[in-house]
Amino acid sequence: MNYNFNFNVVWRDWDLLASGLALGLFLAVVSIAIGCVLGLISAFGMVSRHRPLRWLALGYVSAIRNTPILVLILFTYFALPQLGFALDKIQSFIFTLAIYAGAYLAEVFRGGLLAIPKGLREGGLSIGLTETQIKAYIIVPVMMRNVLPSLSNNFISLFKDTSLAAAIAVPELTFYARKINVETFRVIETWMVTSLIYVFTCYLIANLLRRLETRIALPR
Amino acid sequence: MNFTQMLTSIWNARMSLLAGLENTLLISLTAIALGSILGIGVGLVLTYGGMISRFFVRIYTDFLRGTPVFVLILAAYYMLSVFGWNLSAFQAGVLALTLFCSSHVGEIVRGALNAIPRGQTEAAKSIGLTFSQTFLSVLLPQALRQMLPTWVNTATEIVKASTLLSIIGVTELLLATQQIISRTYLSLELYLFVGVIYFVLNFLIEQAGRALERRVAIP
Amino acid sequence: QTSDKLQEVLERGYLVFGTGSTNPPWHFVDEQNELVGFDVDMGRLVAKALFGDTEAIEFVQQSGDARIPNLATDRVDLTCQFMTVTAERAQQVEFTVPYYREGVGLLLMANGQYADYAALQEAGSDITVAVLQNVYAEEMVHAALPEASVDQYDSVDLMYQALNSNRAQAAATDQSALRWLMVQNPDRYVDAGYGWNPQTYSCAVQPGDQRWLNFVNTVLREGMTGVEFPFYAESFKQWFGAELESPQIGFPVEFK
Amino acid sequence: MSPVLKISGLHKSFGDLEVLKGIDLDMEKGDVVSLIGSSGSGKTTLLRCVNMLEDFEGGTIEISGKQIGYLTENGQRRRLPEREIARQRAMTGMAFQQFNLFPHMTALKNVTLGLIKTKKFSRDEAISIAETWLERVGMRERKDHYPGQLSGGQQQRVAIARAIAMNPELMLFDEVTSALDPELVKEVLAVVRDLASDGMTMLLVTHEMRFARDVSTKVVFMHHGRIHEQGPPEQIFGAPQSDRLVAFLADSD
Amino acid sequence: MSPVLKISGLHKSFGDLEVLKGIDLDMEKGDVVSLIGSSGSGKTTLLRCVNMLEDFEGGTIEISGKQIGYLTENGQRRRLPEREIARQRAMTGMAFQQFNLFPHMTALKNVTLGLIKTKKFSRDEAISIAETWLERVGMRERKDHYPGQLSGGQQQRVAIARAIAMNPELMLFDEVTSALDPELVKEVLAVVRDLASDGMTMLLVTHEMRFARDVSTKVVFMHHGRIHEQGPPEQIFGAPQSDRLVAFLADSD
Ligand SMILES: Nc1ncnc2c1ncn2[C@@H]1O[C@H](COP(=O)(O)OP(=O)(O)OP(=O)(O)O)[C@@H](O)[C@H]1O
Ligand SMILES: Nc1ncnc2c1ncn2[C@@H]1O[C@H](COP(=O)(O)OP(=O)(O)OP(=O)(O)O)[C@@H](O)[C@H]1O
Ligand SMILES: [Mg+2]
Ligand SMILES: [Mg+2]
Repeated sequence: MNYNFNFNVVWRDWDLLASGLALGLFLAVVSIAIGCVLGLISAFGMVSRHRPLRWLALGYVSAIRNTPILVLILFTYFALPQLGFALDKIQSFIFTLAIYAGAYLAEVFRGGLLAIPKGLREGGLSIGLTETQIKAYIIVPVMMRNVLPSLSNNFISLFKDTSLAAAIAVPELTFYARKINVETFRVIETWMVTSLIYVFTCYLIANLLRRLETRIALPR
Repeated sequence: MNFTQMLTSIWNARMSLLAGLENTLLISLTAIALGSILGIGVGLVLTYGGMISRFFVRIYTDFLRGTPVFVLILAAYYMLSVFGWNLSAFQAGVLALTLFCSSHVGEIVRGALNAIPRGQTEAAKSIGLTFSQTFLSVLLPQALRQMLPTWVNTATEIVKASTLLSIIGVTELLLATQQIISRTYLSLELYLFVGVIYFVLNFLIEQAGRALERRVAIP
Repeated sequence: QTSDKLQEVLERGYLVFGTGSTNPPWHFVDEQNELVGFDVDMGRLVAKALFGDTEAIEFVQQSGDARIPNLATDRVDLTCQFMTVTAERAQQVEFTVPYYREGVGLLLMANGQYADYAALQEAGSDITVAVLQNVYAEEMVHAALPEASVDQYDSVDLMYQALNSNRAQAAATDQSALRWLMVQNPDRYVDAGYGWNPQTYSCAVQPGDQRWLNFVNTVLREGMTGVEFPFYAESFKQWFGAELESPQIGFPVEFK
Repeated sequence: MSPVLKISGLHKSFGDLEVLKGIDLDMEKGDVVSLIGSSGSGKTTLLRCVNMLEDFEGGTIEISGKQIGYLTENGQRRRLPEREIARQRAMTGMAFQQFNLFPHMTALKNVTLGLIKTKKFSRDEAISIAETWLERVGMRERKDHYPGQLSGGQQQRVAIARAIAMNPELMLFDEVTSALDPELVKEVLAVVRDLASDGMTMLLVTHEMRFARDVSTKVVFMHHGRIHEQGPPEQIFGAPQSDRLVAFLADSD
Repeated sequence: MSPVLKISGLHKSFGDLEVLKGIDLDMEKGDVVSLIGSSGSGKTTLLRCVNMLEDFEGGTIEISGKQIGYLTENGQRRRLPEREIARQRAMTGMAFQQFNLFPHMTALKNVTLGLIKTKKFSRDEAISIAETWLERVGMRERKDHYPGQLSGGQQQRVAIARAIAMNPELMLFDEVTSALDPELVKEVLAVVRDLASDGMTMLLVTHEMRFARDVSTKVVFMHHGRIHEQGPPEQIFGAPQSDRLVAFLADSD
């Protein structure tokens, strides 16, 4: 191959990449946080005794999970304003990613809920806790511990999905990587650096979750 | 939105759309199948491997999971040719998605295997089964039941990731659609159209997963 | 080893040519499912020069990101994909002689809030301009509209979509594309009537093979000024809607 | 004074299967009633109805004179709101065969949770009550252990402390020893015996006949969803009346 | 003829904790040996070593004259390859406290799996052997049930059939009844008793003293990783020698 590597042109714009990464992380953290809440609600919905609730939750998960996120992003940003629901590009992206995250996490949480012994709920009932209290103090904390390992896959995927924000001109990491690409034509170097940044960040996320996992693991 | 125009343009481009769909199906299904098989191996090493092999396989999964998929695709296409392994765009894309899929399935398998009580392995040992027999007859079928829901998550992700092969010039469904868009400028309409097709694809996978889940449910 | 691309291509019997497939009028797929456009015609011109056959060509449809790596790893012989020539880029690839000079224009909705360039200038920071992610895209827009916000998109259709859904009030785009768009959608868009920011489009080859570069240069130059002028001129008319005057006979126009 | 527990004509079905076919049972303060009977006779279901872990279709259950779970107004019977039932459940304490401790909380927190959330004690009060009861069941030094770090017998003792700390009018025990190794059984039975001698009102399902004989003021033999025979332990074990009970006792040894 | 089981100087540690401190034990064909002893004394570990579910550091175990798990050549001891050990494991059958049936297979398939994979029987032969043994433990009619559809006692009987169908030289039972309700215990003990009267060589850990007394040819009392006392059941239960055993027996009742 007739190619001389030159990483200087990429490092020259490190401040752009850093600000892109920061924005990407911000988008991911906010959307995942909202997505967790949505996912929890829908997971409880999916295992609920009430048929309409169950259908509603199942419908949401199935509709969102099966649609390419790019389509969702474009739809929210370009089509929803025509229906009178206009958000700026960052809000719009967070809105989309949160809804998307909610659908994926709902499935994960549902699995966790199914694995919880029935006895725990009854233990809570027998000391006079209400259903809500049981969910808040017992079911959710125990379930969270069970699903933490499978959450890392999802969190990482969702963080990487922030790269799609570039499609609606949100200047995150991928956006700047493309920008550097078109300016310098150093495509190979740029993507090598960018993917290293992604890998490193994802590794941190995975590691953080594994640490959390051991920290809150139930002692045996 | 302009639906008549959209329908006409879709009809006009039906052949290239069909070819795109065929590519998408071929890419996704191959990558999911090969990736799952490889992923089972990865999960095995992560669960039962020795210190050293586990260390390397952990790096493998964390690296693949962490890299944006389109970078993997670029790498499979270009980096390998540096080492004199000239894959076609299609082959390189499938390779990248297969590896990506294997890293996700590996984690899923690890989780599922960890959840199987140790007594199962011991009982299998005590009737004289070798490790591979134990794995195939006893552990895998049980792991499968727990894996299915998250595995479906991964499978749908692979279908969606197949769109990224357009970067190296594979005309899959999304690129075929974008080609129509660039000609007709019906972007919203056509993105919606292609969204529906992907939805149907993933929905079928989801339903297949659910059906399998019911079939293998332990009474 | 000394590579000799020209010999290699001749022995192979066809040209491997890299370009995109989603940017009319440069390169796109038409109703007959054929790859067409001005870039594509430049490829055919080279094929014709090599083999006397405009069909002796294999297209590699590539995204913008793949332009450089495909050249570097020898997956294409030649790339013509509306590449803006800059000195920085010239460190990566070897550019041929230019085959088009582009300028930027502003596209507005015909029934939109702002009628022309003056109205846009008036609006100051109230407007957002959509632009294709490009070299100095931001500076470029600000050269014309200093206070406007700039949203950069990575594909042309999303840029127009932003305009359609009023996410942006104007789209700054190549005048070639702009003209093409207005021909395709009469009455929908208008030109704000201001052009600036000249840039040159060239094809590119892998660095280091002077003979091959010379060959392509010769073909392109003779397309614009010599025996292949009718081919070039016809293509130009088809995609940009303008008749070219024949090159002046006598003193070579390019050295004027 | 009204009896601590008064069950009248209790009927309960699962789908088509009638599991409780009219149960009447009264317990005064300090009574210790043992429920015995073969598997499937409805003992667990009866306990669960008393703690409103199951809805039931007919009859009433009163605890200290207060009807629980349902309200009968002009002949209309309707289920109380969930919040109200939650409050009523705190009048009875229940210990389960599978302990059902909360795995993510220490022994101490398992006990204080209900005190704080249901009984609205302050954290400090709750801790001091919990420590008293953990002391009583001999688990004070292990209060900061998680259930996973405790043996079965120790877990069951914490579970009992958790129930009793709520100061219930009535304690329900459902085969609290049958998930335990024989050696651990003794620890738990000692605690129950201790509570009995304290005058705690208790209704317990057990398979340990010798224990039932030692500790109860009354033994109730259930069969096919009915109370088949009941009486003081000397009578039930010493002079069983019906053939069924005789057969059951012969089997159970 | 060499003894069915010959354990000599068996040593086993978990990290720093020495759990077996030199065990010697011989069993002839038809012997039924009961291991008793308090929790943590090493009974389970001993059984697991015999079945090579645990590696051990010192001593040898021979089954029918063949050393298992390790090979000693010119004073060098090395572990046999896993494949070889897998074959040796089939010489012993083991029934576990937690049954460990394969939940995704019917009772019949649980039993045939080892016959087909390890013993290389044809499917038909395996099924006929499995049905014979399921018949013996009274589970023939339930052969198409999955473990989740069986009661604990029924599951344990299938587990025993699964082990015995492999035609082992020696059966190992580790507290096979202690996860069961008292009523289910009887079913399982009946099966074990039945096997004993058939002349099956068996080594069993049990907490049921009465049962140990009835069924064993020899009782071994373990304490702190050593065999503390052993002898025929009449001697161990009727005339225990050491204070420890006396105390243990008093406790266990
Ligand atoms: N949730 C349920 N759904 C349907 N049937 C049930 C349910 N719970 C219990 N039953 C049935 O009700 C009957 C009584 O069960 P219950 O658990 O009260 O018996 P028990 O006397 O406690 O028996 P054991 O001694 O085995 O615990 C049984 O036939 C049982 O199968
Ligand atoms: N995997 C292990 N790692 C570390 N220590 C262990 C392990 N398994 C057992 N032990 C320890 O070895 C000792 C003997 O355990 P073992 O299970 O053999 O006892 P046991 O006699 O079977 O007791 P029980 O009657 O309670 O089953 C105990 O102190 C136990 O804590
Ligand atoms: Mg019961
Ligand atoms: Mg043991």
